[in-house]
Amino acid sequence: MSTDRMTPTSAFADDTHWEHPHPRRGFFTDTSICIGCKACEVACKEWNRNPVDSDYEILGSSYDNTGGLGADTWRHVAFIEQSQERIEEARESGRALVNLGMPRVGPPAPSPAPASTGCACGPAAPADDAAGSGCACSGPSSATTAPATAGCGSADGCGCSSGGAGGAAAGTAEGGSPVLDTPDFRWLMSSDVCKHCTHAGCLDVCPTGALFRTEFGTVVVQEDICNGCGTCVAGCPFGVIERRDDGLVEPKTQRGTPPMPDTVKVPQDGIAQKCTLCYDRMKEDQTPACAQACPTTSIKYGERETMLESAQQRVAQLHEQGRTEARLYGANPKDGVGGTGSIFLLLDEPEVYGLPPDPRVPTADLPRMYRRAGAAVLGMLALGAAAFTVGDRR
Amino acid sequence: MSVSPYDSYRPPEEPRRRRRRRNRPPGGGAFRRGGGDGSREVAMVPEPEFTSYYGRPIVKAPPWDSKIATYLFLGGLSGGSAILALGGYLTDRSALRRNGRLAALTAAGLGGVALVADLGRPERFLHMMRTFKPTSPMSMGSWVLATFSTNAGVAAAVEVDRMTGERLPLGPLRPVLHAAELPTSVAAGLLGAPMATYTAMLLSDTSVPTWHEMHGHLAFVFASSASLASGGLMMLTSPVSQTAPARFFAVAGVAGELVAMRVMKNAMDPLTVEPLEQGRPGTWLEWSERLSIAGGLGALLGGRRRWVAAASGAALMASSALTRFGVFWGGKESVKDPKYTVVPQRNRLEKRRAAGITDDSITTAG
Amino acid sequence: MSRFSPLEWPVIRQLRTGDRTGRSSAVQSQHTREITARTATADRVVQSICPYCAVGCGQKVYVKDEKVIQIEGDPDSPISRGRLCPKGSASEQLVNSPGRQTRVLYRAPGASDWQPLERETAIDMIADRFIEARRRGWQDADEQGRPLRRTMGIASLGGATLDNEENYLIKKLFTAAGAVQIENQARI
Amino acid sequence: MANADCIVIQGSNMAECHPVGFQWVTEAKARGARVIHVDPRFTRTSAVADKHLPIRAGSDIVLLGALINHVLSNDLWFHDYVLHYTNAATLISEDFEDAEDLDGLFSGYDPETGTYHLKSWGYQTEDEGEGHQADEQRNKGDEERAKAGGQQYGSGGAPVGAGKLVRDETLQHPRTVFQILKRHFARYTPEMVQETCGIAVADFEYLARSVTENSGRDRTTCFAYAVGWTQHTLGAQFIRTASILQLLLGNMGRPGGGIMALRGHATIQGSTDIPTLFNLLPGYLPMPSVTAQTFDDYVDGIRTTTQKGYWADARAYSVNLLKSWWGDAATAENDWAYDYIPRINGAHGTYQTLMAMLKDQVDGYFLLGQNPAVGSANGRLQRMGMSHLKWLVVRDLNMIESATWWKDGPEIASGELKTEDIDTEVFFMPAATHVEKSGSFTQTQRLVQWRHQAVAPPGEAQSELEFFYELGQRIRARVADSDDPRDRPLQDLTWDYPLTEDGEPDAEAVLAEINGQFLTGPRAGEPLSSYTQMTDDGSTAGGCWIYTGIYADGVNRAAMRVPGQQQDEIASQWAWAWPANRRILYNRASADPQGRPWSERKKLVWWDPEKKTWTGKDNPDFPLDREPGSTPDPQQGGPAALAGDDPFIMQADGKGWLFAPKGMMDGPLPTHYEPQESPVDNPVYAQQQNPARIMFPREDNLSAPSGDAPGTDVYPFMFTTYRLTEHHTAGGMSRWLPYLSELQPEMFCEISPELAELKGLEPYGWATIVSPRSAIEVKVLVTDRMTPLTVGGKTIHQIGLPYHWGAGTDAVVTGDGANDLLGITLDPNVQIQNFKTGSCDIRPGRRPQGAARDELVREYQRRAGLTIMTGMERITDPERELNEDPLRARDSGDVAGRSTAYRPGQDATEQEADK
Repeated sequence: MSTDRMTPTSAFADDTHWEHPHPRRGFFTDTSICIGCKACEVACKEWNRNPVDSDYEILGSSYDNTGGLGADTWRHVAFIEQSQERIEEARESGRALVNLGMPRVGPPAPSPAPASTGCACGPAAPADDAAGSGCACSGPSSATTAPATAGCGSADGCGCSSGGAGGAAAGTAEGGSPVLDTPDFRWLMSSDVCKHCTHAGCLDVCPTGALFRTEFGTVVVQEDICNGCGTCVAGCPFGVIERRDDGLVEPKTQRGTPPMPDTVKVPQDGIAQKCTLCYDRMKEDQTPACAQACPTTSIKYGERETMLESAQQRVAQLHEQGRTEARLYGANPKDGVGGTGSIFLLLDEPEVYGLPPDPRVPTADLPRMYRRAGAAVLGMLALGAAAFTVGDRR
Repeated sequence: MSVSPYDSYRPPEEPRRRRRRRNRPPGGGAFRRGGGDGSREVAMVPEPEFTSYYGRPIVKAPPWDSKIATYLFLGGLSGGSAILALGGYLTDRSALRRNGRLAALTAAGLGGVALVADLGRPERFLHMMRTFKPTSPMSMGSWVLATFSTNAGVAAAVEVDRMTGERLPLGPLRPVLHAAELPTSVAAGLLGAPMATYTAMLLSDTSVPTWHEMHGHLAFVFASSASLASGGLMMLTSPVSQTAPARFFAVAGVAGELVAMRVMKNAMDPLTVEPLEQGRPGTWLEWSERLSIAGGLGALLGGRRRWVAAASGAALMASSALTRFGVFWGGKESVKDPKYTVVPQRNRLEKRRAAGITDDSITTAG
Repeated sequence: MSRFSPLEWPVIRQLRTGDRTGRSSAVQSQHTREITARTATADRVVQSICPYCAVGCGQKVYVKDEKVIQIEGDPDSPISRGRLCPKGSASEQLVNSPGRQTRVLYRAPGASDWQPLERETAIDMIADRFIEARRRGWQDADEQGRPLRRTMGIASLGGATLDNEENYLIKKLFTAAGAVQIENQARI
Repeated sequence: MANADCIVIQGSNMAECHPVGFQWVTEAKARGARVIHVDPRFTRTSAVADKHLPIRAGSDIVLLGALINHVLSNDLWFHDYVLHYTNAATLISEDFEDAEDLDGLFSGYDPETGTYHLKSWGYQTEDEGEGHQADEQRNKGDEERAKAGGQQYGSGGAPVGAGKLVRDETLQHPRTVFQILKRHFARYTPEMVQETCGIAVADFEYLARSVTENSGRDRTTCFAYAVGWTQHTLGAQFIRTASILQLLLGNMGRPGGGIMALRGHATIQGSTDIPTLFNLLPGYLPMPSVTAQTFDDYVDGIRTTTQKGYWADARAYSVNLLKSWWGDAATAENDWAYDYIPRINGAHGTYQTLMAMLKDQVDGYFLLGQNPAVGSANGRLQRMGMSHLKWLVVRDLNMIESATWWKDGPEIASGELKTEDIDTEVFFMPAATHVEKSGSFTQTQRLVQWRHQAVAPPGEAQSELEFFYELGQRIRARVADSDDPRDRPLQDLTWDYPLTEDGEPDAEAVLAEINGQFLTGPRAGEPLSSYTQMTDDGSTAGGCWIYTGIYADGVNRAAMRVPGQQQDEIASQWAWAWPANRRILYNRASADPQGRPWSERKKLVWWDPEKKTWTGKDNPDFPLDREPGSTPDPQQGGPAALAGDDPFIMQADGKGWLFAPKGMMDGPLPTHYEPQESPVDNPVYAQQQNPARIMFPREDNLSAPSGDAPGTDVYPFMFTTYRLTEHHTAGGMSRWLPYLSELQPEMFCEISPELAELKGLEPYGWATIVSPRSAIEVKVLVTDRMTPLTVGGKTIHQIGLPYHWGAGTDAVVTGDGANDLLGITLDPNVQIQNFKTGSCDIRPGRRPQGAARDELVREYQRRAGLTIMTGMERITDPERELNEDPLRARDSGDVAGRSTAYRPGQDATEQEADK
């Protein structure tokens, strides 16, 4: 069994077989414009009728009182308060990324076109537009510095070449320098979600086929199949999926009053649960609940290729403004999970947000495990044989 | 938290509905962690510095409890017993054969019950047979367990029939059953080894840091542990006259486990070894090692004396159980602190970068 | 597993189709194949406006079997473009909330708990008390003899979450009855 | 807003309170706009802004005043705009004396009543010569208006004298508004900002640069505010200051400019347009006061026939309202049934009503979707007030605290009240949600949007429309046979509304009545399509003139829903905006005096010289055929008198008011006073607090001393209350929802690490906050987002308190209410209370329970030596401020209102009696 068959390679179609596949869908979560309103959390719970995930107590993590992703919380907004020193470090670590020979953009370009030119893109983009609004502007330099390895046609998608947005926000509007003074303080907010990995650990280790790769390239649990073995929980390198261990789906209250009789009951206790990227809505060509609700288009949804382009343009734009702390997470098809369906733009190291810095799908090591286990099996059998031959003489 | 002089006047609060929320340590800000909480035993490696999200875990532990740890032990015991039963069958050691077969079936049966009981939806245990997934050790293990149990079951049935003087109401099936004795014994014996080791893959094919770090060697540890456990069981249950192969099996297992465990720990990221060496898992593994050495020595030196053999056998079985519990719970401990996830990952990332591989990071500048 | 057909056994499907490793089409269940969004099967969709703040975001209300099954942002709205805040996103729960009251309740003077009351009776009782309070609080003129023609026995607070039409009727009725102490959140 | 080049969000936490509205800020920012957030706390808005300036709560006027000073002294104002579109060149009466001269007071202050005589603030008019005020006649109605608060003027502004105003186009005359403004704000320097607001000079310069660089022909700056401004004793003046700045910079009536009010309730705008307010009738017509005994008096109090603009037709609007309500019973002979309307003779706001309740003067109280036990200031007093009622009707979705205080309120816990002793009857009536009834909401930009009913209300729940319709039916039935004249208004009331299939009154029929119709003539029965069709002869009727046109041609325009994607950015085919579906008010100002757009980039409406009409992207807010250069005779009055460059068509002189000759109760120019409770002395003037603020000195509404007064150290910290994204006001619509409750489950406070250190407060542990009114317990969030400010040489610690929680048992999450800490002090203009600041102490641990809680509060009061007089002085330093005979203007008869506020001596005895 070769690696290639055990775990899909970068070509996404490798672990899928569909008569009529659709282009792969995904999220782009731009945390630089997240306002931490948690509309995504609520919209997600309401649509999926997930139970409340809380003891109704302050958790002691800024405004975050749901803790993290889990069986009941499929979108989770993280809140991180940082001092100036930490911002400098983030900026530095981001610069270090740029300086590596990795997919990268060039150094901040000198201030581009005058701001008054305005920007032709963005404003009227509807909420479900893949590209979202306001993010499609990038400076002229981005075309030449588009990532070489990421597989995005670097030139297209850059419909708007005005650098007005970048220049104005960074320095003074009239062609000032893009050098940023570091604020004393910042409050990071970021909406986390299932990554819908190209190589999905949960999917690989699921014994029943409850987890499957959909025709949209997402990873979904089938509630009628899962028997709650829990293997997937440990299989996920991001700690996303979890077994729901209590009850039905209507939201609980502390008062013990019986729920409204008409509340739909779906018995989903005891099975693994996670974001489905709203598989049901996607089938009807609707936007997932979280992306639909997001007030600032921090959560964008669309074909993954488009998401990737948006993400790359946005990070280039931020770098032009001197905000070198910006970086993408999950955009690289060569990473340990083959790139994620949900791409994030982060403003600090991943572990600050509770994300692993170098996740790796556990099944990547499966061939080796098979070889070693095979050797152990043979060894044990040989030992057994020896016991009754050599050992017998004693 | 009670600092007000008035607190003592408060009536006891109504207990709030408590829901177990896993992985929630008391937090206090996005803190830079300077390592452990001070109560831990001596750290093996310098404590790393990194910023976590309020100290919350990154990966999640599977929702498995001691039932699964028990199964790990029983599966090994069962697989090893089947091998010894096959040997006993082929070399005509009737007690070894009989006890091995019965042990194999009983352990597999109990283990299966433990497995099913641990499911979130036990009534759906048959879904395990729904698909055949090479990427899923649990799927492969289910197939192994099912085939192994069937074969071990037939072999055990023959044994029971024989023990009851062929009084089982088998009717015309008896000849068929007895004809199947050889093929099923061989099959059970051969499947006994994967039965004893696949659980290593089950654990290490996860993102649980300590388990995954073990993936190169855990199979050897578990195979050895299964050998010494089943050898021990036979020493305990069978007359010494027939248990020489079992003693050999056990002693080799002890040696194998000692070596494999050492090698494994050396190959792991040092930080991820920590959960195996502290707390309860650490104690268990320590005792496991002591018991296995004692049992091994007992088998080697006093295996021909019945009571020494029995005591050594029991020690070996206990050692195996402790090994499985130690590894199991050590792994579960390793998800509680994000450092076990983050630091090894950062280390390997740095290592790759140092080696000039810079194009495979999940974090990119564009 | 109830309608088990050997050909539909995923292991066989793995072999029959190209999904050899059993990770996509081969393991999809009938149930999953048939999933649809509940918004797609709603009996009707009604356009509405979010009841929380004054931004006035558009909402689409999905109704099935005379129950609200989903409320989400209305992408047609030029105000909100389909987006909603957490409160707006929770408005389905506001409608179907487990804690919502749907019975008229009455607390008698000195009573320690509620008792149920017929709505018709309640409105009649309120009308009687309204008339009585109006009478008791009536002022014909101020101290200088200038006509006031009003009652100070009745007051009201609220309106910023009510409809314009409702506020109109409230103001109209209270004014005609001579009640002037009418206030709402606009001043709070 | 998306068109702005710079957005200053001040006094609002926009991203948290209006996340969806904030998308336009995000979009403007993506286009390159600079976003600056000025707020005491670093909030989620600050997190995505370009810069956050921490400010001491309540010092906004100093910051804005300094910006005005910066603009004026550096000649950065928009000359063409200011000269033509504002009253900068107008001369003010020579009796006027500024706060500069009187160290904090304006001329005309009456220390006895705590109110101003408005006379000396008037324009100077030509006909009567210098030194005379305009038109005494017009001032008659002022007294009651002052009592009721300036909000009466609504969008109309106040009438000013007619006649030719004296202008000096060179702006050099010392009594021009421009020069007065210059002198008035000279004191507001960057150093004063640092001293008062705690904002560093460099930060102020950044703000000033951002605002001024992004204003002018080509660029616009937008201000956004919310309750952070209104809920102060200076609320209305905060907004005035921003208006002055925006007028000087030419940012009013233009795309991407203006001052945006961000309001917290679905139709809080609608509930003032069609008001459930004591002092207003629909369409901002004032509630008749006792002095306006005849209809003519009433109408003259609203307008002069010769004033410019649309308010000149107030008579027609009033007649139409009366015709709508009393139909055929309203005739020219009986003054259109004007006498059917009750008269007000002072403020009858919710806090005055509360005082009346406490004196057992109110029998019955309706709470309609409102939770004053949690949401109003001094929650304890609110609950105590309700316990004095005979009956209470609570209409809500959930069992709110205001419906259950008699069994689980804090006063029951403390033993102050005993359930069995409370004789209040309580009716809980379940209400219908927004999807269970049809009707319209008016959102913050005056857009009226229709909601269609989706389902029937569950159980016994019903809409307010149905409830009040039925209640009205039954009340009318009970008085049907009465011959008491006081019942005539009820008997003659038009109260026949068609019912829908479900038996509910048809909301659309009510909307049609609001819109109005022709009663006689060839078009009888047809809906009106514009308020210009309204007549004062009884041939038309319409319930709210500003809404006329919403039902034009019998079509419910509020229900128009052409998708936004199919329209331009103005989206005029989505719902309907009053007046006349106009999206940007005063948009004539978006073109220069000659009618050309100020710039291509900021083009909105303009004069089309070919077609001789105003045209553009928006519906022009101006007489369509009025040429830019025309100068009609101002004596004509009404819209006809508007000159071609009078864009502010609702103001009596057609100009934007830099100086408010009328309409404000506490000064024609904004002036900084300290909040009711402040840790510092007013750095700007000797006068400490707003001298015209409305106070309620009571034993249970005590104030902490301010500045250096003894006892200040007992309550050394400031608190400010606010909302969170996850909850809605008093929680009636959020704390019962598990999904929202889990997001912010517990009452907490936000404090700086420095304060935590100082007081030994443990992160996420408990703390008790004590104010002169109450003590509450909260969880502690220690965060760098709170910054201690250095003000007046002192370190000021601010404590942030969300106010969504209340003590009860029914909600999913409960907690102590922050509003219990607040005292009641009101803004004199709009009677909105100060919610934003107060003095307190904070201590570790939970609060005591039961009676011990009150004991703790009293112990603090004793230590601070509080009396009901503390902080209640009107004039801080009479010697410095009242350098002339304070009563000199008294004989003029032009007295601005005698409020229900405290007067020394008198209320003190009342107070005794209360106890």
